[in-house]
Parts: sequence; structure tokens; C-alpha cells
Amino acid sequence: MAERILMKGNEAIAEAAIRAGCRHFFGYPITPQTEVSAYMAKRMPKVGGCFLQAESEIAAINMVVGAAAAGVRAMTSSSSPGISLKTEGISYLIGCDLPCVILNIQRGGPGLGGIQPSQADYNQATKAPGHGDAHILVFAPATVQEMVTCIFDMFDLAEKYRMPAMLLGDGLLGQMMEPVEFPDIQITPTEKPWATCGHQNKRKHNIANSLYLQPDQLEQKNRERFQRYAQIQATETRAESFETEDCDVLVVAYGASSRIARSAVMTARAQGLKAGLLRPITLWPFPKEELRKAAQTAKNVLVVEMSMGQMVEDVKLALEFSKPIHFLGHTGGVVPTPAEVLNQLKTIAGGAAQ
Amino acid sequence: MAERILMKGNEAIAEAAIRAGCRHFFGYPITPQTEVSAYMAKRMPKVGGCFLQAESEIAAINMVVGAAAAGVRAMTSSSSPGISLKTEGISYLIGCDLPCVILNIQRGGPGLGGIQPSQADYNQATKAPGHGDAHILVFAPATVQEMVTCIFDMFDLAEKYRMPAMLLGDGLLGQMMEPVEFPDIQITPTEKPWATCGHQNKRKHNIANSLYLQPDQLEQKNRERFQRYAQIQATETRAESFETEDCDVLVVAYGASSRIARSAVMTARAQGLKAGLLRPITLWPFPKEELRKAAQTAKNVLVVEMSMGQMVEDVKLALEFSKPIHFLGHTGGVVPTPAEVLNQLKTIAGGAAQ
Amino acid sequence: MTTVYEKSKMLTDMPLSYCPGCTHGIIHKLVAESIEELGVEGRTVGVAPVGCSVMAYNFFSCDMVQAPHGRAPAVATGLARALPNNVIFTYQGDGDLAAIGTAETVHAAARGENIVIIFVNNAIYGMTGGQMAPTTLPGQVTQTSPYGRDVKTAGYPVRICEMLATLDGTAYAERVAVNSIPNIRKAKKAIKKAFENQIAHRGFSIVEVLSTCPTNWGLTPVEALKWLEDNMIPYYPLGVYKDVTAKEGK
Amino acid sequence: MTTVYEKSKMLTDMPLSYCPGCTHGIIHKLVAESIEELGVEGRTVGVAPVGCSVMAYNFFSCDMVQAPHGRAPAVATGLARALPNNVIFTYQGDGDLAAIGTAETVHAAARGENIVIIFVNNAIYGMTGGQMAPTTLPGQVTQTSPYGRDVKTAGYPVRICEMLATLDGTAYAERVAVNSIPNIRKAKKAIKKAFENQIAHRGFSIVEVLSTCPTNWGLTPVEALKWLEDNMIPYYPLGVYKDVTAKEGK
Amino acid sequence: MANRVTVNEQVCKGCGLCTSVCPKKIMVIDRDKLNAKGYNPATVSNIELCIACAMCAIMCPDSAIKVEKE
Amino acid sequence: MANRVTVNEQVCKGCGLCTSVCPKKIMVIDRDKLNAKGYNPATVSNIELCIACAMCAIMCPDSAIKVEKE
Amino acid sequence: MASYNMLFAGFGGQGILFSGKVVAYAGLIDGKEVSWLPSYGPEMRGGTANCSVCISDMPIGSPLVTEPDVLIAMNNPSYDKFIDTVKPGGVVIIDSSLVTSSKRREDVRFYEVPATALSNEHHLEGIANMILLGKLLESTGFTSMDTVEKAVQKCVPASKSHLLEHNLRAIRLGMEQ
Amino acid sequence: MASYNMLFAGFGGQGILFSGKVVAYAGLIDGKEVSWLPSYGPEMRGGTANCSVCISDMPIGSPLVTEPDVLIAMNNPSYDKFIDTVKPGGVVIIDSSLVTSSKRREDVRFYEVPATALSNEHHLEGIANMILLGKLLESTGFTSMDTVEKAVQKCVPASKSHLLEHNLRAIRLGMEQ
Ligand SMILES: Cc1ncc(C[n+]2csc(CCOP(=O)(O)OP(=O)(O)O)c2C)c(N)n1
Ligand SMILES: Cc1ncc(C[n+]2csc(CCOP(=O)(O)OP(=O)(O)O)c2C)c(N)n1
Ligand code: SF4
Ligand code: SF4
Ligand code: SF4
Ligand code: SF4
Ligand code: SF4
Ligand code: SF4
Ligand SMILES: [Mg+2]
Ligand SMILES: [Mg+2]
Repeated sequence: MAERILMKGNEAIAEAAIRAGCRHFFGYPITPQTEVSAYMAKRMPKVGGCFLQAESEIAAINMVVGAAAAGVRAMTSSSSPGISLKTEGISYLIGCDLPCVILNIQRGGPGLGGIQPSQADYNQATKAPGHGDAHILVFAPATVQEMVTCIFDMFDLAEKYRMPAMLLGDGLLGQMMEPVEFPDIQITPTEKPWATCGHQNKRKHNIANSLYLQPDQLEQKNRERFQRYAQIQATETRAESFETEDCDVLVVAYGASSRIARSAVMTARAQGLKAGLLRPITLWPFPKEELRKAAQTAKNVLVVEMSMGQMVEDVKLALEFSKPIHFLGHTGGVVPTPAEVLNQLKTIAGGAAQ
Repeated sequence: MAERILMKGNEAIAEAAIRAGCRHFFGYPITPQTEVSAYMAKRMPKVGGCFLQAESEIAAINMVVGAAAAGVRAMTSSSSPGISLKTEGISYLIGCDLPCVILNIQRGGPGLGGIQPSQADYNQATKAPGHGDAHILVFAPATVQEMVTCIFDMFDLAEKYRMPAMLLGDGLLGQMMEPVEFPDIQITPTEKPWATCGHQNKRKHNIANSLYLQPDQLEQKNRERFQRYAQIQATETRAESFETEDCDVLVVAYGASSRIARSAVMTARAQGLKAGLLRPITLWPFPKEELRKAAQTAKNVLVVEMSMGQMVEDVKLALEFSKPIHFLGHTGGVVPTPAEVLNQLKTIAGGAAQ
Repeated sequence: MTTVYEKSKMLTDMPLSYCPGCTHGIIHKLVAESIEELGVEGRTVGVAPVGCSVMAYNFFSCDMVQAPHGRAPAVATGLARALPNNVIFTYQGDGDLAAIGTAETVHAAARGENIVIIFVNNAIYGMTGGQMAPTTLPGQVTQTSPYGRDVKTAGYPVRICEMLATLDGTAYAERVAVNSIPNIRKAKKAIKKAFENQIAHRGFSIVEVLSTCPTNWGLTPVEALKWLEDNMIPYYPLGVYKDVTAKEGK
Repeated sequence: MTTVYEKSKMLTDMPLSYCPGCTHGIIHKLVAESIEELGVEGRTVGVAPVGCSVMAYNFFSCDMVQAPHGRAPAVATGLARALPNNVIFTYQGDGDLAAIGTAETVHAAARGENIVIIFVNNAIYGMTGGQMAPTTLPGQVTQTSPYGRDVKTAGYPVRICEMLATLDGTAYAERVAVNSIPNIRKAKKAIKKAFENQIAHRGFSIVEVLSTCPTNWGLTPVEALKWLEDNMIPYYPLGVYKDVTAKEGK
Repeated sequence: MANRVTVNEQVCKGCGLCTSVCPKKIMVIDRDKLNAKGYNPATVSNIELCIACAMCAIMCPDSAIKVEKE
Repeated sequence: MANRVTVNEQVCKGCGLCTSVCPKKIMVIDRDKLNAKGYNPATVSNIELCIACAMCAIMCPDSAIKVEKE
Repeated sequence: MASYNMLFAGFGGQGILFSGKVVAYAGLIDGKEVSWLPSYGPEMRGGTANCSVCISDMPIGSPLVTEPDVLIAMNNPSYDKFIDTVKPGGVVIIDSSLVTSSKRREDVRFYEVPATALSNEHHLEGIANMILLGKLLESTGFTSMDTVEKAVQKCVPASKSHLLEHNLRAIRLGMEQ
Repeated sequence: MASYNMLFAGFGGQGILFSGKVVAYAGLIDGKEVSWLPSYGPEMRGGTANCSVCISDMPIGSPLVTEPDVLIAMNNPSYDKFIDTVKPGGVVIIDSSLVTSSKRREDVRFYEVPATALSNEHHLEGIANMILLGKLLESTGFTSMDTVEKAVQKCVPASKSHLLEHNLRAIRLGMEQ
């Protein structure tokens, strides 16, 4: 580990990707993630890598298709409207079993919406990253430092499971500076016998493809992929529990809103209210078990999101309605305050006490 | 009502749309829905309407944005990969509060997938039709006749609630012929004081826009929209109950798979097994109440889908895990058979009897 | 007293959101004046892009639609097909029109769609803070070409008028600039002509306007005018690239 | 006995999925033979489009990627950037390249991306059953122009080589046809030259090949050759539209 | 009687484009004034010299200038 | 000894393109044969006339023809 | 009446989809529930085509017939592909001019009609499919000739009404086989 | 130590983001948790800019400061926008050369520093922001001058190290106000 320096989230992600062996980045400008491209544009030529500003988000994700098929670590980045445009390409990456990393530094929607932080693409990322039966790995770090560690893991897991991994951040995490240090990791490139990089007359030709005209073949492909998904759901969930051992009220929040929730939980504890926080780090796979465990002593659960309540459904599904699940949310770029979360915690605890 | 004629689902939809007053159709070819465009290409010139083959799905949905903003009844049609490409545009339509009708005649995915029938875009349609906090009306008719009636309703409701309505069909429904009759309805065009059709110097200028740079304004817009959603969820759900009054096992299925489920339920009943079917017609809003009612006597619930199990979550959320929920699904274009549904019903009933 | 010049009534009272000295504002005026002079304000519908002019819907007093990034020509097509007797125009930046919106632009032209496109070429993505545009000049430094646009990796600028002139559907394509009073007068003429074409149902007209971005070029507004003249005009020659009325002898 | 002609080794044993007499098969051969003759099969990666040639990945014996509809040039760009010393080509139809893929095509050309594009122009969407393509001729009847393409509502055909020739990044653009033996020979030469360009890192080369679709044109394969000659060639003149090696004096 | 040139000071952004084209060099930025947005607005230093050519107004991106001829 | 023209009958789709270009008009469709895919394959009616120009083979979209010169 | 799940299979261009449509219309005219579903997509091109037709008193579940009561096969590949899927006791009708496979099943009613040869003989070129439809009518009695006549009228476009009589002649010819 | 939630606000180009960064770096050097968050997007252009800086012993929740302990305001619009959000007992420092608003609050510690005038006087053109930073240091003691020096070193790019001394002079000047 090196010195801790102050760095913007977006720039830290870019630096982490380069250190994780990514030498192919394809972007298209959009607020609040333009710094990723700007950083890549500066650094890639220095490390012999490729930064390319594509003509559109669609072109960018398809350049990722090509680069990923060729076997290199490839990445693209955008924000909400741009991610919608990438959904066809993401579905192809899934269908072709190609690894890559995609950033969604979310902003308020729908439509052009706004440019302030939001978490309203949760459903899209976790349930419908494209058409068809499909999933991608979704990571939701909460600090600039965690963004860095996630990026390393995401490249690894994407290759291990041959699927795209998305970092679901938001404008707050992308724009803020925090201290960060970069791990000194030696990247050992994964063997990719499937890569379409020219067979040099030494093997059968490789094909990256998602077309299967025979329904039973396509079904077979999908079932194989869902077996992989099941394995991932069993082994790759990540979450952080904070003060959950004896909590009366459990807050569930991820990414930027988990930071606010954490402040509120700390204040609540200081004021004698037994609050706890479960912070999913992977959103897909959703950390069901971790959540169930964290909620064991809780009489009430409060989900805090910067959306109209998208993760709530996953919390309900995980807890199977075994306890009341409340929701506090803001949308459109409004960031909740620790005070209002605290208030809500008190109301819930009060109500529960009645 | 006129004579019953045999008509392909895709063509019946097109004819219904024209009769419902749609004079602006923007399409791009994709199997299995090309007949919609082909039909429109033939008929529109005869009724003074506009059929336009766009250069892409993205162009098509944005032509719909323009036409809808102008205040006319506009429609576009595609199939799974093409719908992914439309998600940005759909999110804009939502953000601008513009009505329109969108067809998704689903095929197997992910990626290019196949061209046989599928229901694997359920999550996309109902939970993430685009980025941001957003919903659209989603109708899932099960017969060619019902496609016709739905189309009329969809144009009306889309205008009433100023939002897009999607018909979520599949290759089976689009390609099959069934008897159909067209209601003889006089369309009374809704007043659209918001339309951007030229103010003729008689009113303030109208604006169709989804940009709100102030987070609180954007939040306000979203909250208003979600109030409308709540009203829709309270009043516009639709479902059909079949033999549910005393059922032991309740099958939940929509669209094409509900037809198969229905056959299985009939055979089961004939064999003395008390099966019933709840068939959601609206997928968003999801008919929670109707489902709860239909499941009242059921000891078990079986969800049948042509996907890896996407609606299952909505069924769980509606029934709050009050009874065991089973799943039978096929994906990639494989259509379940009545025999295998029946088998599953028997297994479940047997298991339950033990 | 006679008024020699005042603000067009086709512009609202809303102050423009552009940076000081940004020539987007001049182009707005030319569009507004043309429409006002032709007396078609009441039946005009404009389409705002995503770019610095995203809020053009607040500035023009006609009905306005805000289109997704790059898709203004498609939105305008929808409007034009629904409102064949109205006047439809888009106002788009170079990122919007020449990058993400390339397909929509080319095909609106190929279709001879009866619309006017005002194409503001400032050789940069203004709104997002100065990234390279398809029209960024070779060697030009931007946020995403920090060492100057290297044509070997980032490719060559696209000349839109030249490209669209190859399409049979294009009725009129002219490139103008707003860096000086004479050029502004010519730009006004071109823009007005484009609207006249549409009123006469002549089809697709595009006016490419070379414009400044003092903020992201890192120059004062006055320096920016000079930079435009010295660097952009040589690469993007002003002039008429297609004009069907010329053939018609009008 | 000496072999005068046999199937190229760059083609697999898989029977082609094309309709009887569809000239897609001829173009496949020309591509395969060119690569084989240049001895670069082992370092070639092809990109198949969405269109009748969607399964080209089964037919060419080099590594292959199947791209989303219209996005082959972007996929090829990703490949080319990751594999700068390989030979990358796309094989695309007119719907794929000239409609949905317009932006990707134009910008791969503008960037001078070091790839070869084989553009199969058959004036129709073959795979989906015969809808109008951007290249469908005026008056031509298709599923979506049942009364003949009406240029007033459906617009004019796009001439891709002419359009791309306006871009500085295009190194080579030629239009050929495969309706007769002499034309096939010329087509072969053009395709081979495109690959030579790439091996020499000259940048973006496109060969537009006029091709038949007997099935959706409603003609026999032999009639289709004649229709191509009588109708397509006059509208899409054969020839070289850009060639940087000509300037270099090669 | 002189011509009249009115600068809408609240709208003016002090960009100086008008000053750069005024043939009489009478359009100047008023460094002593600051409008609500924090800009130094333009002003006419000597209206007597004004020829009402309107170049300043034509150039002003913010339509801040009105020119009237006597 | 004559030249040799081999038609891969299973691959042939009976399209007739080869027959249309054979200068000697000896490449013909065999109406009496049907391959597994249901097509009438092409065949050479009189190999003696063949000049091994390979036009048939160059034209064949399905690479069904091999031409050998004596 | 019984319900019928029928499969019509052959090459594209043999009129497979058309005869399926006539049968479906007949069911409709008889007041039954009917459905018709074609195979679709690129595999149709030049290759095989087939369609599923269901006629029933009850609402039709899956319109996709995977275990037909009736199979009409007009080429070898289709015959080979579907013969084993026919329900025991079902009906199989083949155009024996084209289906040369020697494979037979004992548990179905089997009719061999040299329809293509017959159509050429009787100047009914190109409508061998209608001859087979006649045989279908005769062998199953799924509807009346009267209904079939009406159904054909529905399916032949007004502009081609001169073909009507031809079609009916072919059907009658088939009934006599 | 206390935790600080600070807001730096002014026009773009006044070095608002830079002084926020120096403060954050100071916190980092002191071993605190810190965060820095700029306002972003088009509204920054030509208009106002501001940044939130948090320094704390605990992990920082929201980096967005909505109720600052400390407000440094360098223009009227920012002052008007944020003055009411400052926590009672907080610190407000204004560049009184630019902030001409007469509005005051009694429940905060209020410092008026004619920073722009001072910077011109002392040949420290363009770094009025650093003068205000000096005042911030002096009035809150959020860190030591030693740390601030190190922090400025971190923030000034090597290529512009000649500006280092200027910046430090400005800070010292501010501390004396
Ligand atoms: C789909 C999508 N991609 C990207 C963006 C971000 N974006 C906003 S404006 C813009 C470019 C603006 O540049 P230009 O079109 O040249 O207009 P200018 O600001 O220079 O006038 C971009 C990329 C977006 N809003 N939506
Ligand atoms: C996103 C998307 N849109 C549409 C389609 C459907 N589609 C498949 S092939 C094709 C067009 C093929 O035409 P062309 O590119 O001309 O190739 P051809 O078949 O004529 O060789 C289309 C529209 C698709 N698969 N994906
Ligand atoms: S960023 Fe550039 S183009 Fe945008 S308003 Fe400012 S100066 Fe004009
Ligand atoms: S549909 Fe047309 S282009 Fe496609 S394979 Fe058949 S003949 Fe060729
Ligand atoms: S009208 Fe002409 S002379 Fe008068 S101030 Fe304006 S530019 Fe100067
Ligand atoms: S041009 Fe307009 S905005 Fe600029 S200084 Fe002059 S009056 Fe002010
Ligand atoms: S080689 Fe020439 S002459 Fe011989 S069969 Fe072929 S085309 Fe005819
Ligand atoms: S050209 Fe080839 S496929 Fe066609 S008939 Fe001749 S041999 Fe057969
Ligand atoms: Mg620009
Ligand atoms: Mg084609």
C-alpha cells in the first residue's frame, strides 16, 4: 500500500482500472462521470493503453464487446440515460459470456432528468440490465477507497464468471474527493482460451456469439448461465454489517445513502436507540443471508434509498415479510440528510414501542 | 361488432390501432413482429395516415416522442433487442408525460438470442422500462381478440394518465391467427392542451421536457408521477380468474403461457384436481388484490412463465409468502406444454396431500 | 425615434443560460428573427437538443420539445409527420448532431424530411465541460484530447455539410459563421432561407453555423471570435454545399 | 490434373444458410480467397452482422464475433484496438450498415479505423423477409413499400461510398458487383486490395458489393442477376470513390 | 438629438463582444458597475458619436442592446 | 483425357447460376435427381466440351464446384 | 365433435400455410374455436415450412401443435421430422409423389396420395396441397364440403377468384382418392 | 477535536474548489477522515461554484454539507443562498470586498475580510481565497499552520511550485486579519 492521497471518485476508479490491468477504455461524455474519460485520456497513452471517445454510448459498449472478445480487460462508463442506451449491448455481452466492467454513475431520471446523484437505476441494474433472462454483477461501493477495491474484484470476477460487472455509483461518489490508497497488486491475466484473437492456425476458430435459432439450444445456454448465477448467489454476495448484533431497527442502504444512514445510526446509538445498518455491497447477487442475519433481532426495518423505493422489493423478498419494512427515499438528485433518517428511526422505534 | 375473421395477432394489433385512431406508426423490422409494419405500410396510406420505417429502433421511438408531443396517437413496435434500444426514449416519454403505445412481441434472449416466443422481458417492462424512477402501463393479452380490445384501452389509458403503454406479447401471439372481431367504436380524441402543435399566438408556448436541473423540482415531478401511479395501481389492474373459487392449486400465468396453463387446469379439473388459474392482464399495475383473492383457498401456487421466473417475484410480493410458490418455466423460445404443467400440478398437489 | 434593433419577440424574457460571449446567443437571435420575420411563430415547433442549448425550450417563444441527445432529427420527423403544415426546426450542437446523432441526421436528410436543422459547430462538447467533438480540429486540446487531437488514434473531423450534400434528400446545406458582423448577416440570410424552404415544402435544409465556446476553448469571448476565424473557417470552408433552388433558378 | 478452382480453405465445411442462388455466397468466397491468398487466416478476426449473414461465424474459418445489428464497425474497432496487428473485417448488409449502423459506419471511417468493411448491398432487408432498406430503389416494391418506394414519404436511397468518400479517414472506398464473371473478378480485386490496405495499416477500407436477393425480390437467381445489372448498377455506379494509394502512386 | 442605445444591464454579461465591433469605439465595459449576476455591464461612453449602426446590438448574444435612431 | 468438373451434389442448391455462365452450355440442372435438401443438383452434360474455364465454379455461391484441368 | 390438432408440413411454396388457413376457416365457419400458427423466421426461406392448426369446442391453449392428431406431409424432411410425433390413432396423409421415405407407423391411419402427380395430370398445377386437403376432409370428416367451399372463398382473395373453382376441383379430387 | 462541515462558495474562478481541497488535505495530513465535494454541472459555468468539505474523527456520512459549521462566501449570490443554513454558533467568513449584502446573523461568529482588496494591495492577485483560508485557520484552529503548509504543497502542482510561497504569504496575511 502506498500513500493516501485525495482523489475524486471518478478519477480513483479510472486509476484503479488501469492498475487492475485495464488498457482499453471506451467512453462517451456525460455528467457526472466525465472525469473518468478525462483521466483515461491523460493516462492511457502513458501506459500504452487505449482511450477512445466513441461516437455514442452504443458504439462504446460495442467497442467493449470487440475488445472483450479479443480477450483484453475492457471498460466503459456512463450515467443513467447513457446506460439505457447500452442495454442492448449489455445483453449481448451476457449472451456471448464476455467479461467487462461498466460504470453507471447515476443521476436523476427519468428522461434527461437532472445531473445530481441518484440511485434510481437499481432495478435496471439488478433485474433488467438488458432484454432476456440476464444478470450482471452489480457492485455498490460507498467510499472512494471501496470503489478502488471493488474495481479490482470486479475485473477478476467478471473474468471468472465470464459476465459483465457493473459499478453502480452516483454523482456524489463520483464527484467527491476522499483519501484513497492503491493496493500494490500484481495482475496475473486470466487464461482466455475462448478469446477471438486470431487462431494462428493452432486451434479451431473461436466464436463469440449469442444467436441460437434452436429454442432448446438457447434454453440450454440460458440454464447453464443460471447455474453459474446460482453459484454466484451462493458464494459472491457481499455486505457490511454495522451495529446489527442487537439492533431494534435495522437500516438497509447502499452506496451514497448508506453513508447518510450510517451517520444516522451512529447518532441514534449515541441517543440510546438500538439502530443497525446492513449495507449491501453487491446488489446482484443480493446479500439475502447477510440481511436475514442482520435483521434477526430487529423489530423493524427501514430501507433508505435515493429512489422511490426500488431495493425495498429485494428486502421484502429476502425477509419474506417477517417484519415491517419501512421506506425513506428521495429522488431526482435530492440527497437524504442524516437528520431525517434519524427522525424516521425514532418514529419507527416509537411506533414499535407502542 | 362485425364479422369474425381469421387474422394474425400482429395484423390484428395493427388494424386495432388504426381503428383506435392511430395514424402515426414508426417501425423498424424485427422478427417476430414484422407483420405489424407490413400491415401498416399497406393500410396507412389508405386512411391518410403515416407509416414510416425508421432507420433504427432508436429513431422510431424518438419519432414517437415527436408525434406524441404533437398530440396525435402514435405507436411503435419491436421485439426484445429492439426494445432495449428504445429504453432511453421510453424513459424520456415518461419524463415528458407523453402518451403512446409500444409493442414488444418478445423473442428469446439474451443478446441476439432466437426468434421464437419468450416472456423474458417481464422485468424490463414492469420494473425498468428505462433509467430512473419510472413505470409504463403493461398489458399482456392472451388471445388475438384480447390484443384488439387491449389496444383500444391502451390508447385511452395512455392519454388519460399521460404515459406510455406497452403491449407485452410474444412470437406465438404475434404469429398465430385466431378469429377476431373489431368493435365498432367511435374514437373521440382527447383534448390535449399540453400538445406542442404550434400555439397559433393564442396561448403560452407549450414545452415537452424532462429536464429539471433543480433536484427538488425533479423530485416534485417524480412524486406527482408516483401519485398517478398509485391511482393507477388502485383502479386499473386487470386479471382474469378461471376456476379459482375453490382451487387447491392456483396457477398464475399471463399471455401465451396462460393459454397452456388454462388447458392444463381444465384437464386437471376433469381429472378431479382442483386447479385454478389467475391470469394477470395488466402486468404493471400488477393485479395484487385479484391474485390474493384467487389464492384464498389455494394451498399451493404455481407460476408458469416462458422465462427463468421473472413474474415469480411479483407473485411472492403480492402473496407475502403466505403459501408455497412454485415455478415452472421455459426460456429461449421453448413453449411449455399443457402436459408438463399438468404433471407439475399433480406433483404439487401430491406433495401437498402428503 | 425609430427602432433600429431590438430583441426579437420570438425570444422569451428568460435570460439565456449561455456563458458570457458565447455565440449560441447570436444564433438564437438569428433563428428567432427569421421566424418572426416570416410570421410563422404561431405554427412553429422547435426541438432542443442535449447540449448547452438544452434549455432552448425556455428561450424560444414557440412551442418546443426537448429531445434525447442526438435524436432531435427523429423527434422533428415525428412532429413534421404529425403536423405537416407547421414549421419544424431543430437546434443542435456538434456532439449532438455529428456524433451520437449521426444516423438520425443522415436519414432525416436522406428522407428529405421537411425540417430545418440549425447545426451549431463549436468544435467541442460545451455542456459537459469541453470534451473532444467529432468536429474538434486536429491538434486541438480538449479534456479528452489533452495532448491535442491525434488523428492517428482519434480520427479526423467530420465535415457535415459536405457529407450531407451527397444525399439526394438534402435540399439545402450551407455553412456560415457568426464571428463578425458580415458573417452574421450572411448567417441570418442562410437561416431565413432554410425556413423559407420549409414553408415551401422543399424538404431538408441544414445550416451549419461555426460558433465559439470561449469557456472551454479557454479564451475570452473576443479572442474566441478570432480563433474561430483563424482555425475553424480554414478547415470548414463557408459556403453553399447544396441548394435545390439554385437549380430551380430561384 | 491441376486444380483450376476449388473451395477456399478459409471457408468451413458448414453448408451456407443462404437461399439458392443468393450472391452472399459468392461474396463469402471472395473474402475467403483474399484472406487465404494473403496468408493471414491465422490472425484474422471477422465480425458477422445481423442480417442473412448473421451466421457468417459458422462459415469463415477464422475467429469470428457476432455483433449486434448495425454495430459491427464498433465491435471491429474494439477488436482492432485490442489486436492492432491482426486483420479485422466486418461483413454487413445494407440494413445493418446503412440504416441502424449509420453512426458506427461513418465514425469508423472518420477515425480511419484500420479495418475492412465488406458491405453487401442487396437493396433490401433479406433476413427479416424483405422490408425496404435505405438502399431500396425508388419505386421498388418491398414488404414495407408495398406500392413501390415513394421518395416523397420514404426518402431517397443512400449512396454509401459517395458519402464515406467525403471523410478524411476513409482510405479506400470502391463499389463492385457480383452479377457476372467480369464483375466478380473486379470485386475480388477490390476486396483483396482492402485487405492489403489493412495489412499495410492504411486505415479504413470499404468495398460495397451489389448483391442479389432472389427470394425477396421475387425473382429466380438468374433473373436477379439481370435485375441487379439493369436497376442497381445505374443507381449505384461501380467504381473507386476514394483511394489513398492512388495519391501515394501505388 | 442623439441616437439612443439602451443596454439592459441586468441581462448583460459583460462579455465585451459589443465593444469589439463598435466602429466608434464608444461601447465600453463599465468596470465600476456590477450587476446582480456579478458582471460588469457594457455602456455607451459617448452617445453623441453613435451612428446607430446597430453593430453592437447585432453582436450581442444576450439581446441586451436596443438601438434607436433619432 | 478430359478436364474434370465435380459438383458436390449434397451442397448444390440447384440455383442455376453455374448453368447461366457456362460458355459451353454443358452445365445443366439435373431434373431427375433430388438431393437430401430437396434440390435438383447441377451436373455436366458433356464433359468433353469443358474448357476448364471455371466460370461455373467462380459463379457458384455455395462453392459446390471443383474444376480440374487435365 | 372431437378436437383436432393438425400439422401441415412441407417446403415453402407448396401452399402449406394456405391449406392450414382453409382448414382453420372451416372450423371458424362451423362455430368452433380455431387457431393457426406458422413456423416463422429465416429457417422458412427455401427450407421447410409448417403450420399448426387447432379446431376445438373449447378455448385453445397452446396453438403450437407438438403432438398432432393429423399430419399432412409434403416432403421428406418434414415427414421424417414429424412422423414420430403423431398421436397413436391419428391420421397421416402424405403426398406420395414427394415423400419417398419408407418409414411407416402401424398405430395411425395412413393415407398415401400422389397429390403432385395427380395435380399435374388434372391440370391443377401447384395445388397438390388442396388435393391433400380433400383427402383430409374425406378421411376425418372434420367438417362438411359445404363449409370447406365457404372457407376457400374466404381465403382466396377477390382478385384471384378465378382460382376458386380450381381449388374446389382439387379438393373434390382429393376426396376421391 | 471537533468535526467540521465547511462550505466554500463563490464564483467559478475564485479558487473556491482549491481552498476547499487544501483544507481537506490538511485534515488528511492530521489523520482525520475527510471529504470534499464540489457542486458540478452546467450551473458552474460562469455562475457560482461551491464545495463542501468535511473533517471528522469518524467516517463521513454525507459529504454534502447542507448545514455548515463554517461558511466562506466570496460573492453575494452565494452569501444570500447559504447564510441562513449555517449552524448557530458556526463561523462565517466573507470577502467583504465582494460580499456587499448587509444581512448579518447574531448567532454565529462573523468575520469580514476585504480579501480581494488585500490581495491586490499585497500583490497576491487572484488568491483572495487563500487569505480567507488564513482567517479560517486563525478563527477555528481546525489545524496547524504547519499542516496547512504541507497541504498547500500537496495541492500546488510541481510545475507551479513558484506559487507556493505566494499562497503561504496570503494565508499568513489572512491569519493576521
Ligand atoms: C445519452 C446521453 N449521452 C450523453 C449525454 C451528456 N451530454 C450532454 S450535452 C453533451 C454534448 C454537448 O455537446 P454539443 O452537442 O457539441 O453541444 P454544445 O454544448 O457544444 O453546444 C453530452 C455528451 C446525455 N445527456 N445523454
Ligand atoms: C436491434 C435489432 N433490430 C432489428 C433486428 C432484426 N433484423 C435482423 S436482420 C435485419 C436486417 C437485415 O437486412 P440487411 O442488413 O440488409 O442484411 P441482408 O439480410 O439483406 O443480407 C433486421 C432488421 C435485430 N435483430 N436487432
Ligand atoms: S460551455 Fe461553451 S458552448 Fe456552452 S454556453 Fe459556455 S461558451 Fe457556450
Ligand atoms: S433472403 Fe435474400 S439475401 Fe437472404 S439469403 Fe435469401 S436471397 Fe440471400
Ligand atoms: S449603434 Fe453602432 S455606433 Fe452606436 S454604440 Fe452601437 S455599434 Fe457603436
Ligand atoms: S455584447 Fe451584450 S452581453 Fe456582451 S457586453 Fe455587450 S451588451 Fe453585454
Ligand atoms: S469449367 Fe467452364 S466450360 Fe467447364 S463446365 Fe465449368 S463453365 Fe462450363
Ligand atoms: S451454382 Fe452451385 S449451387 Fe447453383 S446450381 Fe450450380 S452448382 Fe448448384
Ligand atoms: Mg459543441
Ligand atoms: Mg440487405
